[in-house]
Amino acid sequence: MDLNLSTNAKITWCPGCPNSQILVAFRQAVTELVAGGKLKPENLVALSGIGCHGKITDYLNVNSFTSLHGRVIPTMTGVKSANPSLTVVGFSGDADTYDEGIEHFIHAARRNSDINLFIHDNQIFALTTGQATPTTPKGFKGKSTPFGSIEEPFNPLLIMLSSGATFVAQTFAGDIAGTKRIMLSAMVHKGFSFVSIIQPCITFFDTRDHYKERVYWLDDSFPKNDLSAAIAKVMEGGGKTPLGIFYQVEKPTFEEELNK
Amino acid sequence: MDLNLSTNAKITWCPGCPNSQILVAFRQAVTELVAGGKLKPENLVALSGIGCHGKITDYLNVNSFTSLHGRVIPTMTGVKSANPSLTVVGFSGDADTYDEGIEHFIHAARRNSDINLFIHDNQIFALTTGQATPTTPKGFKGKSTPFGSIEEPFNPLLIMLSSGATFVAQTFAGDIAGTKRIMLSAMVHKGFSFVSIIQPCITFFDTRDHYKERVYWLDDSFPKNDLSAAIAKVMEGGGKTPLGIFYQVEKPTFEEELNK
Amino acid sequence: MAKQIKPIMTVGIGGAAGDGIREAGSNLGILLNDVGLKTHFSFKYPSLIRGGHNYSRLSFSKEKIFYDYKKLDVLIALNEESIKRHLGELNKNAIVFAENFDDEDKKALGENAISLPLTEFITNIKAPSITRSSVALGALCYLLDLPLGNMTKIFNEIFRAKSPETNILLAEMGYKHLEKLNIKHSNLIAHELINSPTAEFIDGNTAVARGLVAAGLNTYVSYPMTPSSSILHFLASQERNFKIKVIHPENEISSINMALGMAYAGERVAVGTAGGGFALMQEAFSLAGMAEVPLVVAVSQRHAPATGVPTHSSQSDLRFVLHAGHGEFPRIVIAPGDPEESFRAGADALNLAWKYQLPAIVLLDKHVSENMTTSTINPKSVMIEKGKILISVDSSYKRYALSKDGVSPLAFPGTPNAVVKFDSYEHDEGGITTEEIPTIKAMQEKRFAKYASLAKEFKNFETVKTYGDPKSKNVIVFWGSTKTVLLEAAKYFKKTVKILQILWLEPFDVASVSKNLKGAKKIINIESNHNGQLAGLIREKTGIEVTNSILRYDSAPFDPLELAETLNKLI
Amino acid sequence: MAKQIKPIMTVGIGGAAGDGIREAGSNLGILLNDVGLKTHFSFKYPSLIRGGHNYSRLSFSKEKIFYDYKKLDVLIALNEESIKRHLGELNKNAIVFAENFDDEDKKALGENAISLPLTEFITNIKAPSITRSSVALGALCYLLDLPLGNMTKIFNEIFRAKSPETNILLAEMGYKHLEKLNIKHSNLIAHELINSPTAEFIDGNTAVARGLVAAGLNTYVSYPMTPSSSILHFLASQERNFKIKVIHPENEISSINMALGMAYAGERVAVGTAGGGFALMQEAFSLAGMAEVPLVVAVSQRHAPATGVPTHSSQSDLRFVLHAGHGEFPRIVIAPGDPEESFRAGADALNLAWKYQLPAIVLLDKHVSENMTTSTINPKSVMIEKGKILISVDSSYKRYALSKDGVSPLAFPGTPNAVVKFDSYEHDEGGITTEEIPTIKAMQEKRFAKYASLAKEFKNFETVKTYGDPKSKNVIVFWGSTKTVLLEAAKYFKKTVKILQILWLEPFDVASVSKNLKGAKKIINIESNHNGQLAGLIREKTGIEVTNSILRYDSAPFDPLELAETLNKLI
Ligand SMILES: Cc1ncc(C[n+]2csc(CCOP(=O)(O)OP(=O)(O)O)c2C)c(N)n1
Ligand SMILES: Cc1ncc(C[n+]2csc(CCOP(=O)(O)OP(=O)(O)O)c2C)c(N)n1
Ligand code: SF4
Ligand code: SF4
Ligand SMILES: [Mg+2]
Ligand SMILES: [Mg+2]
Repeated sequence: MDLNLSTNAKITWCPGCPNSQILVAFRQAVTELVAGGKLKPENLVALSGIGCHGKITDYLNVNSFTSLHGRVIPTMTGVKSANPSLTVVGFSGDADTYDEGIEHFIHAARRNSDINLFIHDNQIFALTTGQATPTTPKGFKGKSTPFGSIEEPFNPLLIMLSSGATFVAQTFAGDIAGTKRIMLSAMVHKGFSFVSIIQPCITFFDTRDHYKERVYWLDDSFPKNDLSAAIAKVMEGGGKTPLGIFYQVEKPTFEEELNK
Repeated sequence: MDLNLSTNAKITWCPGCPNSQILVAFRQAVTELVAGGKLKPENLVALSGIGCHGKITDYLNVNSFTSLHGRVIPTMTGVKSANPSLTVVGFSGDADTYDEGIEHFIHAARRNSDINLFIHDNQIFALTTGQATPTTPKGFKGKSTPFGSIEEPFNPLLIMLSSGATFVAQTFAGDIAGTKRIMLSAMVHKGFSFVSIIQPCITFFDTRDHYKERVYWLDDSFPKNDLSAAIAKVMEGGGKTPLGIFYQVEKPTFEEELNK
Repeated sequence: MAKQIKPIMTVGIGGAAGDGIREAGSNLGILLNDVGLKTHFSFKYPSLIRGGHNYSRLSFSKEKIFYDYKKLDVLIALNEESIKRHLGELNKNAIVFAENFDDEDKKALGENAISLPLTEFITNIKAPSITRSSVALGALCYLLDLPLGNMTKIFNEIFRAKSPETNILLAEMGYKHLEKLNIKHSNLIAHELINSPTAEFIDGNTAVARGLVAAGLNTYVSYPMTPSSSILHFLASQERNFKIKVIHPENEISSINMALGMAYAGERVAVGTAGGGFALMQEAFSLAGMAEVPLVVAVSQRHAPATGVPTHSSQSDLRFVLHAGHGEFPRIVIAPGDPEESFRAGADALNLAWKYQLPAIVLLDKHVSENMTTSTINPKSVMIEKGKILISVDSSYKRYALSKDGVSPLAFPGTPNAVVKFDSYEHDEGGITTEEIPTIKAMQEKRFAKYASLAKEFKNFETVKTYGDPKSKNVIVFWGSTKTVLLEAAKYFKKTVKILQILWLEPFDVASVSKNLKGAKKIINIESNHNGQLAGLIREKTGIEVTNSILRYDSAPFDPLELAETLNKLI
Repeated sequence: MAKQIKPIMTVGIGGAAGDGIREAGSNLGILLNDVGLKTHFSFKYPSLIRGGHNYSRLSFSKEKIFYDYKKLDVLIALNEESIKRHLGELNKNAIVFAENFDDEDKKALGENAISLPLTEFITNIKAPSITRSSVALGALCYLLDLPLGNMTKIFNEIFRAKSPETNILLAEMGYKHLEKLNIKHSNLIAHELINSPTAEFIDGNTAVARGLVAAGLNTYVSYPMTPSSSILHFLASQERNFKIKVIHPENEISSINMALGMAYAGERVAVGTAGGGFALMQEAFSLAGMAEVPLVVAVSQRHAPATGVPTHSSQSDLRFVLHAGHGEFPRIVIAPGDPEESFRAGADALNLAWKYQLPAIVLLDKHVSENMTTSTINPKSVMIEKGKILISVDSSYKRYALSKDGVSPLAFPGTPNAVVKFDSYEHDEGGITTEEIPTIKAMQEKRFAKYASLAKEFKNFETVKTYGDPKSKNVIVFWGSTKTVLLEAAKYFKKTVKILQILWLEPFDVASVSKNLKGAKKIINIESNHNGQLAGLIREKTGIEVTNSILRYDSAPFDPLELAETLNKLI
């Protein structure tokens, strides 16, 4: 089979933007799934929110639904519950999901909707030219906070673990192989899969060096089915940023229960 | 001073509804604060969402803003940031805050807005005659789930602890003295105070006996400033329901930072 | 009009919330249908769960009855307040059932005050307080000569799951109590049992839901909000029966966005809410327009703005739905006036949404949604219009292929070779985001071409309806639930009039409306809103100005006799 | 019209996003203002952060210039694509600055192709790529005989925080480079330095923000959305200067509900967004109507529906804002056409919102919001209208006390003795929820009484404006940003016309509009939307039908010369 995952759309991310690495990792993951007979290309649906991240649907020659800012998650659940044989992947941003539509984030996790949510977390509103999001460090000087943001960031991994997500992972856009691996695991997982992708915005908040020094992969012995261990891990201080799968368990999915 | 906290509005809760106990507890708390010189009555603002809980503003002869379904929290933050000398209390329901407007719940906690949120958690949409909410047990047969609800409930206390709330407590409407005590602590606390009030709906989901047997108060030795301990406590299984203050710490508030 | 009116009787049932007042009324309506009487039933209630004043009112007759009357022939008062409230509304010889009457009431009512030992009966058999109404219904059967056996049948039907025996027993006790007293009403309407009635006693919400199901609904998504909630409750209860899915998500924004995802994946979906919930759906409604997603939204109006009066009615959201969603895009807005039209509107909206790949609104209000009336609903009359669906394609498939009628063939994800791209940005034929001016223009025109296609369909639908004398120079114009009260009022008109109902508010059938209004000497517009929104719309679209507007914006319903009086003065 | 037009020059600056194209344009505009020239500046850009084609265009003259022209006298091309795109738009003798020209370009341009060694200059002093435009601006100063010293002053001003030296140095290098080549433009416009210019070069968003501040704004709340974001950015940057608070919450729903809480507690607040963000604010907007909360919403339109084309303009949300929010309630909608009107609209909206305790919308679009023009803004001309505020009350205070003008005295929480109750339910005078019919009616009428009061104010405001010949039987009617391009086009009209601008869309000044349209032989309506929304509104309100509508719905701006040509044919 000749799998063409590219469209004619011109890529309009800033040259060097790690979003391109996410795109590459995803294409590789899909290629691998298709080659392995685990996925028919027509059964893949890619959705996105609005932001730099959201441009990705234009660059993927697969079924797609470019949704509204903050609303990709319910749209994904809609797709999956209408046709459970589809593999539903959503790309979203930190403003998109942690600000505008965070209600859906919590509830999709709670109901264990069988969808895969990949957050391009650049700790910034990028497409609107640089304002602080819920993951931006306090004190950040952006367009809407020129004297420094006054809000503490939160920890989306912890929020997910508290909300019932059955797959919680983190990866770093710069590590294409690692990102591909996590994406694969997420897509194969039955239930709500949350992947936080650390994606430095090289234009408005360039954290490439910061993270390159700090990220590390969980080692294989990390217990994936222990909620308390996962919570402790994601709350761990010490200036390091763990990557890998923090938590993965099986529970009945929303769509299974709905279509029962 | 002659403190009249009642209006002429006729109380239209079902006879025996524990909402009345919450009303009594709150009036007692306010009376105590005013008597103790800690609050001028004109500086108190009560807000509410829409639901049975939301009728409370009509019954309180204090400044009030009956807001929209799910939107009481941002309105509260607005009031407080405009005039930080006001004491801002919001009454909301489990559908109101955990469903419709949960985005504000998370973000008010994250930004440590100096407001007091009292949730009348009856595990039901009461005013709309009985549908499952995010705290209703899976399998519940309500008007929108006559064959049993298919979603797992979540734990609002855990969500709050994960979101940055600086005061997290739970009480039981049937225990008026205990509720009053918690309300007092919450209102005196500087920062975002979350109080989950277990309030059985005697008409659509009567859990009075269930809880009467299961609730217990945390003992005085429980450490209030230990986030991990608080998380462990609210995640504790065993069929018992702890009441009391799980967590309380001081952090700069949103309104302090904003008006700096 | 002004012809001989057949006898009409009216029964009122009052009590507190929690007394089962609505159920008593609707059970009576079913019974009346069983004996071939036509009924109109309205239900008034405050926004609370226990206490307050709930009030069911049914008028019935041998001929079609469009609306219920204020003046009562029978009052069933399940609490003291109900007597006081309605004492002034009794016709001559009206009978009042209650547990107790105070001296004042007794004096006023004389022997028409009939005490029913409700509490005694239910205490005897340890039944809950809510069953008191069954005693009264039993007594009513004797009073009005209605077959008690059918009441039993109805209880068996309705309480199937929850043991009907108690209610049946209590109805018998009520019946026998009256039999012993040997009291019959003096104005009985003759009737006879019908074996299998073709008509049914139904409300607008149930009818619209059944219309959707008849047109192939797969999934209904809704967050509860009065007065739309009974669509949700009815469809949820029938999930297995109709083989549909019903979802109640975290809020309205989630509801409509889920629905868009479902339609994308091939399901026929509808969402339902009230004005305030629809306010939250505006952005996604606009997305349905841009991405050309087939979607039905049932919007039931209540007194607004904001939370308003949740259980009172209004027609104040006409302009709001006509212009809902930012930007411009074609939509359909149909406003039925009664359950039969609601059924039709539900079915047509879903079919047209799919035929034209656009959002369609069924605009209801508290009255259409909740009033019940004897209606004929025929699901078999509905054909499912699937629209331009492709089940196999090659890889050149383009979701937004330009086409003269504005409708591009639609494939669903999962179709081999197809790459189906929906986009909330302006896009090219393939569904890829564009900022190219000619493409933007072409896409805007493609979407609006649907209106031209729809205009050709006007003749296939009742975009407008007329009643009365088609040649009259006096025209009354209205939309929505005004239908019922107006057609009842029309029985009392002194002059002939033409009555024009506008069912399709968008697209607006300018030609038909103009034709019906042109040459009129007087045009009287009736609406339950403050601004006379239909009058404005008519003027915008046709240039014709109405002569008078009768506007009611206090959230109370019109009364047929009062309305007739007002109109008789104006015409 | 058709009088002698003073010479006009046009400069285009093209490059990629990230090249500082907008800033180069606005700096040039400030410089031109310093030498007493009037300028209009527009900026086109795609929705991306780096790359793509960004394009600034400025036309300037000694007399008022309303819009910029397609044909260029100077093109500054910071990349190859910019030459190719605009080569066909050059006037005779136009000069093109670029780093390199390919053979084709050279052939086409001859000696008018001027190479600037941009990369060499910036590399020499290790400056970042974005500073290349400063070299070009310096060269332009020489070419157009503009004072380099003022450019330096502007750089000092703008880059105060970020060391302006680099840009100043590069401008000098560019200037000297041209000086060496000794090239002056052949069509120079005479000008002279003004010491302290009273006019300023400003965009509509900044102007509306300053209008709000002039009228006493305390807090601005907004979630970013193009094309409204620069209000947020500007006000955030001036937070300390203006002593205001600026909040960027989690989403639009939070923004507006926060704002309602602030107004309740006594702060003068505004929120800002685009059509799609306003779609999310509908429910709370309705609450502002019900609870009578003073609130300003700045809505800047962009191509829609849905996400649309974020950086392209549109006038498609007129009806959407007129009917925003479920239910009926009074509101004010003002649509300014340029920065001066935007300033006024911001100030008036905030004052009127407080005077009448209602929501007021300033309706902008991408052009009004972002185009810059030489304007006169006088904050001192604005008086703060506080409204009926009580600072001391007794305990009988009732928040919704009935009053003839519809406006109840307002106390804030914190006032001793006052119990201030706002309610989203229908309520009584004290702000307690009601379901009583007479109270509901009285409250609806109280709220709508504000329209009667406002109608008496029409004479104090420019609800409509006219231009051209007041007696002409040819009338052109428009609203919003069409003003600028139309008034520029009017310089080329062959016949006299009357031009009618409708600034207040709600309440609609029926008498003034009718008076201005009555007796017209021809009425031509111009809008940037598909449906001709203003035409519909005029017909609804006045019964008058426009003769023609010139509608543009492809998201591109009108061009003054093309528009003049079209209109000359029609008139
Ligand atoms: C309802 C709505 N509000 C605001 C916007 C404007 N907007 C476009 S992208 C964006 C945020 C982008 O941030 P994020 O989601 O983190 O994506 P990124 O650009 O960083 O990838 C916003 C606010 C919008 N399109 N819709
Ligand atoms: C936007 C919107 N959606 C729906 C409703 C209808 N509604 C009124 S109360 C309510 C839920 C009540 O549940 P909860 O918040 O738990 O309050 P309770 O009645 O249980 O105290 C709903 C959905 C509404 N008023 N507004
Ligand atoms: S602005 Fe940031 S996130 Fe967006 S394309 Fe550029 S580097 Fe990437
Ligand atoms: S329905 Fe439930 S929550 Fe509401 S008043 Fe009755 S008992 Fe209380
Ligand atoms: Mg981001
Ligand atoms: Mg509840």
